[in-house]
Amino acid sequence: MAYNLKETTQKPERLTGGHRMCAGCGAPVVVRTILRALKEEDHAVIGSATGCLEVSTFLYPFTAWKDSFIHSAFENAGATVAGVEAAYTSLKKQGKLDDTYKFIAFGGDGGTYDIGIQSLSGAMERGHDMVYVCYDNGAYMNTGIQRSSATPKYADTTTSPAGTAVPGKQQYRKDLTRVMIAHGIPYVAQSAPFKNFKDLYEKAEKAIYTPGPAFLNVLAPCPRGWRYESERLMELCEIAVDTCFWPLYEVINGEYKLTYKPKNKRPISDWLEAQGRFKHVAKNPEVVAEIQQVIDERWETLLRLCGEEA
Amino acid sequence: MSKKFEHDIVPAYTPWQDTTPGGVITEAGNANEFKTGDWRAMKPIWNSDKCKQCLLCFPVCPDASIIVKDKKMTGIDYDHCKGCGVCVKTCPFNAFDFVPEGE
Amino acid sequence: MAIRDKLSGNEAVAIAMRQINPDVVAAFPITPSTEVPQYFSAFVANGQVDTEFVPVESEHSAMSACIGAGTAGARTMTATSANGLALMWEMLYIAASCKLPMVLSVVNRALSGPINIHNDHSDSMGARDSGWIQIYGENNQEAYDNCIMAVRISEVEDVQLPVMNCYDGFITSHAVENIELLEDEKVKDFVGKFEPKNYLLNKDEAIAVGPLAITTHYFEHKRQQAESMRNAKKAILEVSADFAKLTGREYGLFEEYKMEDAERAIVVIGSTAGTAKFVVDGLRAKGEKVGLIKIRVFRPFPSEELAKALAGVKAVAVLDKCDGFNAKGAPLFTETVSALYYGEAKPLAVNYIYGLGGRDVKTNDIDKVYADLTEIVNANKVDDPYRYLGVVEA
Amino acid sequence: MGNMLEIRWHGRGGQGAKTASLLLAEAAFDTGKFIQGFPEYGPERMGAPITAYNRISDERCPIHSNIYEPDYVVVVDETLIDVVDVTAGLKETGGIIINTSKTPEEVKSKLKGYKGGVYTIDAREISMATLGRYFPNTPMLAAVVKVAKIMDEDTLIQSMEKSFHHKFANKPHVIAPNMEALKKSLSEVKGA
Repeated sequence: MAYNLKETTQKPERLTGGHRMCAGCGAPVVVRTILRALKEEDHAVIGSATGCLEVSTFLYPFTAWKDSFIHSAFENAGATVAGVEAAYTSLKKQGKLDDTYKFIAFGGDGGTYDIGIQSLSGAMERGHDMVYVCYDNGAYMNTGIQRSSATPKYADTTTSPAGTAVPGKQQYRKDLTRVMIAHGIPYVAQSAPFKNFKDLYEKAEKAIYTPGPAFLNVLAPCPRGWRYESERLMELCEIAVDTCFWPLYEVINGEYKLTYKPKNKRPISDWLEAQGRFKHVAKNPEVVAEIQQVIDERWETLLRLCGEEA
Repeated sequence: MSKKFEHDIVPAYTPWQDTTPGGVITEAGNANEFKTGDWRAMKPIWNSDKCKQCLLCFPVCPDASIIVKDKKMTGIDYDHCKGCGVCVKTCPFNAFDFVPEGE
Repeated sequence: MAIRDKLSGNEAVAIAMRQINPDVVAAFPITPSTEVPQYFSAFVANGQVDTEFVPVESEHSAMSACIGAGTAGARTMTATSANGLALMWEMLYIAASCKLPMVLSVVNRALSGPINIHNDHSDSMGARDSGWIQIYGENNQEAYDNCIMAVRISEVEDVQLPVMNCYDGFITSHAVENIELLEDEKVKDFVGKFEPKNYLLNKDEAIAVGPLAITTHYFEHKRQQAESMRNAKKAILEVSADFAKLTGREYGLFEEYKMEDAERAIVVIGSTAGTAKFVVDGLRAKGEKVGLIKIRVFRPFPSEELAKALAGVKAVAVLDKCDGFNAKGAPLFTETVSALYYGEAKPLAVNYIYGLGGRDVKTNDIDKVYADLTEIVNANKVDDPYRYLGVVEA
Repeated sequence: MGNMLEIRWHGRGGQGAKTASLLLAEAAFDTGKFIQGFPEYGPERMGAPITAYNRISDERCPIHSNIYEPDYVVVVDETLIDVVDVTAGLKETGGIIINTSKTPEEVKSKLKGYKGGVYTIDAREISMATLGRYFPNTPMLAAVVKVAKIMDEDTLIQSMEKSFHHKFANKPHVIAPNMEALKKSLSEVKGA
């Protein structure tokens, strides 16, 4: 059925209010949409790596999750949810369980790109029927904005501070989506809260209902870490997508498909100037040109892979 | 062992004998009982007359505080709304005012 | 009745696992435990079990997947050794704090470094305060028996803790010895069905596991967990008594060997107990009043019972197959001595660190310990209680 | 442990000394004995000298140390005699069994004055003649059973026949050659 925002509002809310995420946080926005993609009659077990999302949604004795939820540690959301899925497979095979369950693991970029990548890679390689969602806010926000391998180059973080000698983080971000594509799993996509959420919802639906492992990398703005006014959440996502900092695409059984192509690609300076973390370089033409060049190269590579014209 | 509390909400400093075994919570979604409305410094006010029922405010709310009934926006859950203003900014029809809390 | 066979410890444990037929096994290879998942995966491949076998990419993920599976409502097992157990460390604590029944066979081996694949107890002794029940076996028979009993102990309602089934790497894991196996049906009946109270895949009640608990709740969670460990002692004895009814093989918290009138005693864990029993027999034949206590259950530690068992001896030597690096004495020694502090009598006590990294423990080594105890009794004092046995000195 | 027999095996990694010790344990187990069969594990790979052990007794043996004063030593690869002290601790009431084409007298000089029994068997020749390939296990097993009088020959033959049928269930054509190797070995052990 074609996506219809109004229809999706009819679905039950699977992440309740009353969680302790920051006002204006992008992560619960991502989570709510993904969970709406579940069929109402299906159960789910949700897992989360340690991080903002986990500590804010399951601060004893309150759980914001309407479905069964498990957290065990930081680096192992992949393995933990894989274990749950294995239990389901075993119990189902033995006829001890007949309901349908879906398995979704969430991790921030720290728990996914960095410390959790081994466990994620293992779970995907083994072919568990689960979805791993990275809500990428580009740093270790839970512990106070330390750099991760997802942090964009030049971002000012507490472990890559913009100093007089070193202007913030010195490395470009790891392209984890491509790393996951290299696993050859049936479904990988990159998305963001964008426009009417069609992109994210549909990708979540495909990820959840494609048998086997799936990976979603979803941009989740962090007003505190990125330093912008919290109400601009959707605007930040739009800039990220329209500058091609965060392209929206999916890979189904190895086939790349661009799911959104900006009519007018915006300059990367729009992205840099929108956030306090780039304040020290946003007006530096050399730096802006350097970043623009890399963004352009990555975008052109993606266009080629998607069979699109530049 | 383990007393059953309403909504499984084990109060602070509950005796260990009464706390839930292994820290398990069996009332899913009981965070709904935790009111984050008092985090608000700014408050969105919905103007139903300006609202075109596009419902874009619904998915953008981090706190599930846009109340939608039968595919219609009907109001804001101030028990949980933290006043982030994302709905205010996202609304294409300027149907929300954003005012300091308490005004 | 019982099935006579000859098996290595690892084969025996893998067979026990087949008979238990757990829902999920997640494991990673590490010498000398590797054979357990190897044998077991053959049972999976041949359709002899219903188990979902998860060949994870690390021991950290092995324990994580077991936690996921266990909380989901599956009966879960795994096996590891040494550095593999060390890599599980973080997750061991989490499994225990979730009060999650599970059985982990620990094939005891020295921890790096230097890297060494041979037997000692530095792996599981390091994990002694992780909140797991720890049961140690002397030989393949005990590794097999304990594996089966561990399932039941772990699942007792007021316990609900994970159990380590420990046995000595190579010495027990790879040596083939006679064994008596139970029939499959008997094991199945003995372990019964796994009926978790709260579990993720309960369609009638979604649950949440693994919260953040701040200062208002954390302490009470830990106190409750401590209570489970206290309850475990009774549960272990009850399950062991049931097992004795089934097999005739009696197990307690520890085994007393010729302790009735013993004046000198050794306290030891694992396969060395067998070698020491042989020595005790020899010395007894010469009229010497020597005895032996083999610790079976290290967590919970049987303090009162051990103090009572040692009340009649004049001197005791505690043998630790790992060092404690506290410059004072290794784990079994410090636990034994603290047990004696509240006991009715306080025999002279001495600690020997022995057998590290697979250094072979010969009957002569044990002879020497009993001879030292004679000197200690005669002198009525212990000059240096923190000693090494079998290390090469200048 | 009055009647306990202790045996030490010397071989090279990959030659099957460990397997031979386990086969011996199995054969003795079948006659109702209590057995131990264990290798001395190390990081050794193919070709390195390795050691394996057996204890065979009427009662369960509680000792879990290596064997330092064996009753018998089996040398699966005669080149080891030059590099390993194969008679170390070997009881003179017992003996040493060596896989070689030489006679006991010919190898005795290399055994550092060992005064116990010296036995030889040409496992290579027997293996090639019966199996067409070099698998020294079966001949060495037969030799040690015979020399150490672990069981009578008929019992061994019956036990191994059963064992081979089980082990080679998927390739029954190798059962007869293995049985032939076993019987040939029993008759070709030299020395006393």
